[in-house]
Amino acid sequence: MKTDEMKAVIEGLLFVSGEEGMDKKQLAEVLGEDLESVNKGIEALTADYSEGNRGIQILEAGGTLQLTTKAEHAPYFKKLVQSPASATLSQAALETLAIIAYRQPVSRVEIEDVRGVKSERPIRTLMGKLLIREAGRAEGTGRAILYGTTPEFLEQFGLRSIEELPPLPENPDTEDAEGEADLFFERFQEQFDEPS
Amino acid sequence: MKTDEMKAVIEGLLFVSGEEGMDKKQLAEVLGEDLESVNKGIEALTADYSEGNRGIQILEAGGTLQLTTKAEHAPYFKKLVQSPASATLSQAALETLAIIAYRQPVSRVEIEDVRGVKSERPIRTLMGKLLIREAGRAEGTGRAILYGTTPEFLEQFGLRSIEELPPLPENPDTEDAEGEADLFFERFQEQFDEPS
Amino acid sequence: MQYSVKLQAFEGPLDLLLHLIQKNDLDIYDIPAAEITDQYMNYIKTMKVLQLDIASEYLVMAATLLEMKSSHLLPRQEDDFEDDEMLLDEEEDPRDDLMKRLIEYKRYKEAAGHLREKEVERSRLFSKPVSNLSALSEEEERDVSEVDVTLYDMLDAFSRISSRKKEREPVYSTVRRDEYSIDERMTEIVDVLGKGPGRVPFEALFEERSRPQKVITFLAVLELMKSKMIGCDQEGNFDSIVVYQT
Repeated sequence: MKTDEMKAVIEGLLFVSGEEGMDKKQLAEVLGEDLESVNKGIEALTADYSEGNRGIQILEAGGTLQLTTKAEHAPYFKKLVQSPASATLSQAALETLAIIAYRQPVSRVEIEDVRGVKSERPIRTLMGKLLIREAGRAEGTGRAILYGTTPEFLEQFGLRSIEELPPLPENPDTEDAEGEADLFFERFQEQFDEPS
Repeated sequence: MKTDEMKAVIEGLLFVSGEEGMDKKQLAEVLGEDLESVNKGIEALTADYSEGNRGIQILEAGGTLQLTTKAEHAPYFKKLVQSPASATLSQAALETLAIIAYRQPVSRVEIEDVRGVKSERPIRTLMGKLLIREAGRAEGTGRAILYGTTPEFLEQFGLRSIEELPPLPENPDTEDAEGEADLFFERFQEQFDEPS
Repeated sequence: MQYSVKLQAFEGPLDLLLHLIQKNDLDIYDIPAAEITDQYMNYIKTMKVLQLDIASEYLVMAATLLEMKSSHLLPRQEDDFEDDEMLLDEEEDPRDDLMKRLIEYKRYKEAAGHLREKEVERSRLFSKPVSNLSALSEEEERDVSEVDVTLYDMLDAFSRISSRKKEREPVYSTVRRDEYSIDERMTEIVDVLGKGPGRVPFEALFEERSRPQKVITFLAVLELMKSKMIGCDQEGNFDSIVVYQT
């Protein structure tokens, strides 16, 4: 098959598979071509999509290719459809997820060591949302459950692979703007400190 | 809005609206533009689509515009449906299928209640694989779609009828030590709370 | 009256410490033991006044800090000893261990922020539903027996949901009706703001209220801020805080 034709068929296949997307292996099977030529087709299609004013793009996340709209047009689509992954994770769940993502496979005890608090609940939340899964058992006594991230995690965070995670901050600066809650906390302290 | 930008947004809008498509009036509303300029945008987009090797096209039928695949690529889509790569079901699809099989007729909301995550995607996958189908509407407000299994489902799982499904596994009762641990911590805290 | 409300403002003792360090412009690599301990204990005291459920981790950290503080108040002995002794002493500096933990935690806290950004970014991309191709396969001899899944796979899947569902359920929950609920107070505060000019001094919300009511009010304000229904302003340091409707 010529690259040009393949390009067109790949576009059609990605269109049809929609939000589910397809991985390269599936594409190769349906096309009856080897991975190398499929890669060429994908490249050609990606090049096409990067030219001119397009409203759709190819997104590779979690090993899957799919067509999506562009971020800058989001306001128009919000009127029409619900976003697939609205940010709903609590700070506790996010911190736990960050530790798992960067350290996987990692045990609950290690997570709690870093966070300094019990983390059973956020782990459950993340399991429930299919963002993490059990990834084996630790060696040694107890054989603690180890956790790792799932393909759904990559998909929900728009990451091609785990290597695409932004680098872990090295030397954290101490600049950090905390919320207003603290202001109230202090005022509240004053309320009580005053003799009533 | 410039015609070029409008072209892109229209492409995105037609893409997300999928099989339902959109008519020009709807497009004009979402874009916040008059019909005349929307027409220009559509023309520009149609011209783009007629160039080069594309796998999707703009179809105007009954006043509605939609993106569709091309007839000449149909053999590949057939292959996609029958592809061995799509033969295995994802964990999400399997879970959804299990709930539908045992609880049918059942609504999407009920499925999501049990799974704890959104389940639109696996439902579509199962519909596409002909393992489930719409099985009426719920009573009351909203009249939600109810899902049930198909004859193909029975065939696939080697069942003569739905009654032949094995009984559901009982909830393995794992009374965890959780409660005790919490009790311990409460006691621990009391220790601290006591005036020293 | 006892409230079992977890204060959501901080993620734990490390988070609270980080906050105190930042607020007081302290050097994370050289934390003054006495100062940080006093500040920390002050917060714990306030939480107690509020009768909040203080997680045990906060108390453990309090003990660690107190120990650290007292060891620093003792005359430094290493001056009288040889170099190797000093080295040993330095290794055992409890501040060292705390500093490492704080830095490590801070790295992941920042990473969590980056993840949040990624998620938000991704949520701005939309796709379309999978096309319904059933028409295509209906033309053919349908061969769904191709699907490589057995009944057992399905049963496995089901038991996995059940265990997941169990995990989602709270381990225990005690629901008790308070005579004066946070919800009620939240509504009241919103009403007050809605009726007036939309701005009220923070202190005014607490006037002529019993202690339990003050606590409830405080928690209601926190909840309202969390859900972004109200905001607050402070012109300068030590000025009166003004609560306003968003």
